[in-house]
Amino acid sequence: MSILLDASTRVIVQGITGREGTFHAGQMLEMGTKVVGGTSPGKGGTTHLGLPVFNTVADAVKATGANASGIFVPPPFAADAIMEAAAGGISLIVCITEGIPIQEMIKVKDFLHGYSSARLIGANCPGLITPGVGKIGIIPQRITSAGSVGLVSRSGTLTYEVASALTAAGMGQSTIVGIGGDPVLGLTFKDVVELFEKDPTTTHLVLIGEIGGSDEERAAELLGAGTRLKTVAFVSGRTAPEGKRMGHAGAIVSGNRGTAKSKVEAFQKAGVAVAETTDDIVGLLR
Amino acid sequence: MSILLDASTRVIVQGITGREGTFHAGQMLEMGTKVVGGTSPGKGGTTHLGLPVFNTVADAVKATGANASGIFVPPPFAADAIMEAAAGGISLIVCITEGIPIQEMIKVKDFLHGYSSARLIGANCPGLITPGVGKIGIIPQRITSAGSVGLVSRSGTLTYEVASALTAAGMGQSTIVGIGGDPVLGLTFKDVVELFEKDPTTTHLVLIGEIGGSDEERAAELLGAGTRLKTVAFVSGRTAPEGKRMGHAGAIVSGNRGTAKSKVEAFQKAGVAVAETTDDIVGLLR
Amino acid sequence: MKLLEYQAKEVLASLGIQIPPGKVARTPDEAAKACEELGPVAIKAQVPVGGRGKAGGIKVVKTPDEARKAAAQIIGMDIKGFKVPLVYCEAALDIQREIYLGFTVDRDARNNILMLSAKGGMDIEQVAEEAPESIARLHPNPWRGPLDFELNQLAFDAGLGELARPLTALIRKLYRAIPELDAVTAEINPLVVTTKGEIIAGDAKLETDENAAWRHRDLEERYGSVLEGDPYEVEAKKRGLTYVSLDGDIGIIGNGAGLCMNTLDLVAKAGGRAANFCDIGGGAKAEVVENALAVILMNPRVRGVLMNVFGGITRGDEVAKGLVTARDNLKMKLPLVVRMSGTNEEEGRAILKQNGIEPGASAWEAAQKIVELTKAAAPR
Amino acid sequence: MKLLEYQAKEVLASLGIQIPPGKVARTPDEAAKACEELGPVAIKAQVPVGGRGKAGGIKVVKTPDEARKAAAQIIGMDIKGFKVPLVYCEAALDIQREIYLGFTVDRDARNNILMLSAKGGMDIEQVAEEAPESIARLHPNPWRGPLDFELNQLAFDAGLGELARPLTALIRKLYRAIPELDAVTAEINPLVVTTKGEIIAGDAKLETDENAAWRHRDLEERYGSVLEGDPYEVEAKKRGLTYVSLDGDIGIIGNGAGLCMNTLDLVAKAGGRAANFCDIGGGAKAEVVENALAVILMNPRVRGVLMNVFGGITRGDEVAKGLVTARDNLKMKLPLVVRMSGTNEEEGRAILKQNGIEPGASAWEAAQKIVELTKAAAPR
Repeated sequence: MSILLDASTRVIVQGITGREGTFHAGQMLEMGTKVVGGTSPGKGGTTHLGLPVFNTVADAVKATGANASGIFVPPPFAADAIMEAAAGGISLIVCITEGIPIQEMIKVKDFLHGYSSARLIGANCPGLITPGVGKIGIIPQRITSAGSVGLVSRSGTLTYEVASALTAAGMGQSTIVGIGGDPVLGLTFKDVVELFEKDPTTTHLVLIGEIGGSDEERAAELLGAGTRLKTVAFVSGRTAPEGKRMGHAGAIVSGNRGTAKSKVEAFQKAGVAVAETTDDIVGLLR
Repeated sequence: MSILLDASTRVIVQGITGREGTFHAGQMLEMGTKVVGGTSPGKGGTTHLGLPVFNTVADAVKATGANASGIFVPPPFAADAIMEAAAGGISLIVCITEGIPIQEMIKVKDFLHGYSSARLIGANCPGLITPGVGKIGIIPQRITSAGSVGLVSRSGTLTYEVASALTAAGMGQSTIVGIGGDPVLGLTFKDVVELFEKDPTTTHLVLIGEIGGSDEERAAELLGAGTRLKTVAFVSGRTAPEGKRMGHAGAIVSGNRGTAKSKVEAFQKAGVAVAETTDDIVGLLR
Repeated sequence: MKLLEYQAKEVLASLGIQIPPGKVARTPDEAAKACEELGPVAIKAQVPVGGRGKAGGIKVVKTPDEARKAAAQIIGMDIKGFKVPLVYCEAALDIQREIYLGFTVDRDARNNILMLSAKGGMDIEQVAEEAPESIARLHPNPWRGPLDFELNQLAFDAGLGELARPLTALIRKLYRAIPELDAVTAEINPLVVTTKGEIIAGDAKLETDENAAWRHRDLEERYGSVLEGDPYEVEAKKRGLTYVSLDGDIGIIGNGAGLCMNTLDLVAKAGGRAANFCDIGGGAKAEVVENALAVILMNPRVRGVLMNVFGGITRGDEVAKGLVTARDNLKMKLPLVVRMSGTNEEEGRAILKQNGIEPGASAWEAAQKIVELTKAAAPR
Repeated sequence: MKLLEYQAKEVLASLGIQIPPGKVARTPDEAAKACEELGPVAIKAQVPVGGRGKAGGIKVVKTPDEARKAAAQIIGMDIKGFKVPLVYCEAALDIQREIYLGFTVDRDARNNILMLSAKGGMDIEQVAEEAPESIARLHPNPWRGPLDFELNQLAFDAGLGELARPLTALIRKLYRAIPELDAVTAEINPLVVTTKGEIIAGDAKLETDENAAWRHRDLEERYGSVLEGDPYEVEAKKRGLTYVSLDGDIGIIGNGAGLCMNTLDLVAKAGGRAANFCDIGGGAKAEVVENALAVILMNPRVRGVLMNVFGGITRGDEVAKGLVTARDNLKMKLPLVVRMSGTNEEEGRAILKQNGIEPGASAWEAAQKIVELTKAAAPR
């Protein structure tokens, strides 16, 4: 078992004919992911990587029964691609694209309220992988192995680093989810932790946070209320310089939340082990 | 019993300090309607007609427990007033104001989707009255009497005319609802007919339609599927000149629907008696 | 407000949509001059109504002389009740294909509807009837406006996928007519794809919302006075009345649109023909009644007047007194039948009778009476 | 992009918001001239950071001579790492009251938040801490923007109900900075109500979204080059790197923001101080590595470089070869420690060792090693 992505997941790639889309769709196929098609307006009816290409997501869903999508389109078109996926009936939307304007993502989040069955991961994230089953996004299959550790992270390469270490230590993963580092994003730590909690395969949980926002604090609250998962958290950016602030608006809104200190304390208060370095994670998880 | 407005209805008047608001709030009070306050930004804390005035609907609802509102503000502010009422927790919103731009009403209708418990009547309508209980709007109490005929109409003065005739004939009314004549409005004939259908007091139904749109046709379909109400319909505008049309867009959208002929035929097909003149309604209803 | 073609095109151009070169001509000489400048042109009657082509209001000319002749024929022509005030002289396009593009208010959906079809041109209504699936439709969320993916889908649905990008950009521009002008209908038919691949508005129709006119005074000032229109409607508008001219001989006054419409129906049922629709609204004040009577009496075809007033809040005796004064001020001699009900209706009727005005007991009786009286009356 | 005060005010003025009369001065003489024209003015340092008043960056002057002197002191001053490039000379306002108005992105709500308080002025953060209820807040729907009734409620909630109408109009203007400029933060503090009752922006802060910079090239062209800023950051930007200068002596290169941030943490834990944050992103191509190294070596404080690369898809041997070439091209002599993992990591490490570059087995070991090496190395 796993969360979000399992054997029933049928994936399309939005922007499949682009450079990124082509490469990563290939990687997804190589791993055995059920990629069933892709979209590229104007190229409907053609074939790419042996897969049918459609003009719109709605067409692709109708023809292939896809229920998930990986988005690899350039930033100016990515917000629209997410909305198209939701409106087209996709229930798992993974947006890899980096650099989507914040105001567009805010609109996307509101738009998604109208599609309660649609879940967005990202944007600006490495996507997710269920080792042995499939992946949507760019997490290298090679560094993963099937098992019972759930891994959720805001950072891309740090995810790889920890996944590698887990795999090297013989601790396979149920699902790895990179939720992305943007200020306004889809699933949060809390959302993903709730999913892992319900997944019988997952027995352990690694949560890799970073400074900014208060998603880590909210996940800590949830874990503090009781969990069956043996959990280790890590927070990066403890020594990162504070952004040079101009106005007061940010401070009024966030107060003292968002610092590494606040996050580490929140996990400690919730009884969650906090690793000082990523090297310590495996040891604490055993 | 009645529909929409009963003894538990607590009404505020938006725009209570204006000329129209003052006059009609007075009429509503005179009839015994439970008017509990009004709004007028900047006049919060004062008293008008012996009622407390608030700056915002939210304040008024909090202080008075109001659940209904009559809107008497000028056209440029009326769409906003409807949205304020819905967001403020009002469940029955009656907008009397005439002349709200169509594009604003389209936005209002979409806004109201977010407030599923809010019902809008109007705009550009005479409102509603439950004889013996109360009214929101401008229907003269004098021409009504309590009874078991439900009356729903798109026209103002035609409503009065028919109500008068019913009253003169000794046929009292459960509730009279003027839904308004604008192209984009709140409750439709179908919505109101459904409410009358469920109201045990109501045994008869008079429906006064006019040319344009296809709300009459939809109500006819509903009635055709079976009703316990003895129903008479009337359609005005049979000889009204067709608007001098410029483009084809309107014709493409509406096709042959919307004409008096289409509406009369729809009622006849549904087995509903159709009055040729308003004078015939009482006779057919007996 | 219904804009004329050239006005609608000026607006489209201001929204960034490409239009053909063209010039307005108020005289045959101006038309000749436009042809000199632009080369072969179509001379197009400017009236706010469809079907002007079939009515002879469009002529294609090659030389200034031909242009002068065509304009002389068209200017002043009557097309469906509109006197042509001027012509628009427009350069011809090299047409590769014609598309239909438009939006309007879809009453049933309580929303705007955008429509796009590869089968543009004159016969779009026929297309709508015979092959409705060839017209792609979209109801954009009113707050969001049409989204890119929705417009992309619309273009592919219409079989115009290869033009999806330029059409999306163009539709976004056209759609700005909603926030910027409170447009309720806008139509480009045909939307021409030229042999060079440009996309140009071949014709344009634009109607804005009267309820929002206060937001767009500039539009009214710029375009409102071009059309002469019906003189009674113009006068009624000045006096703030809701008035539509019809072609019968019985003047109609009612308070409330539904009541007024019903009065028309009753007159027709009684065998008469209404000369107008005139809704004086709720209150029925003496001054408003006098204004309505004054406009109706301007029309020499009118042989009698029927007034149908339901007094909800207004008292019947007051309405009656006002009406008598109005009639006397206007020195009105024509038959006048008044059907009045509501508060103090008996007192009102008594006042009318004393002053020689026929009261009707019911609207239907009043309608029959005015028809009878006007048939009896000699033409003025 | 963080705009300077005078830039933000120009933008506000273009949105229709009233600002005090003011002039930019790049020299003391220009400041004197501005004072001649405007009368008594405040001479304000233009830096994209708060707290300039306390740092001596604002002086109120009455005469051109005083203005010249004040400008001479302020221009070129260093405020929190920013060299003041110019001053803004602004006429004084007759202040009746000071309001706080601003919006920013509320990460937790995944939405914008508008804030209004009757307690404007310098100490708004203190107000936020001690009396948070005195700051009224609104999360407008992003598609609809703030609605009139919401702004009315906001004004009354802030205790500014008597100014609800003008504030609503003003906030609507300010809010246009979102659709028109992709603003992520805009703040007017104080928003001054003058003794005459005018509402004027006393100070202004505006930050736009870097991710949307492609939509607003004009802004970058107009305002981007005014500030000199950190020379390494400027150079890094030219080379397309994500680079932030810090005040330590160990150069840091990492691929991915999280990994890079973590590397900083490890260096600090090992007792060292990073000279920068430099994220070279996913691929770790030879050319990008060379660019990063080049920028880091520009800084004379740097005594060694730690590179932390996780090769997800890129192969370790390729990264190693590219790195060796980069070092040789740049003739780099300083200690270099590389922690590399992922595909072909052994082969990569072997190549590094052959070329005299220290490989670290883990990031933590690598951090300890570079701290040790830089402590040992003599200052350049």
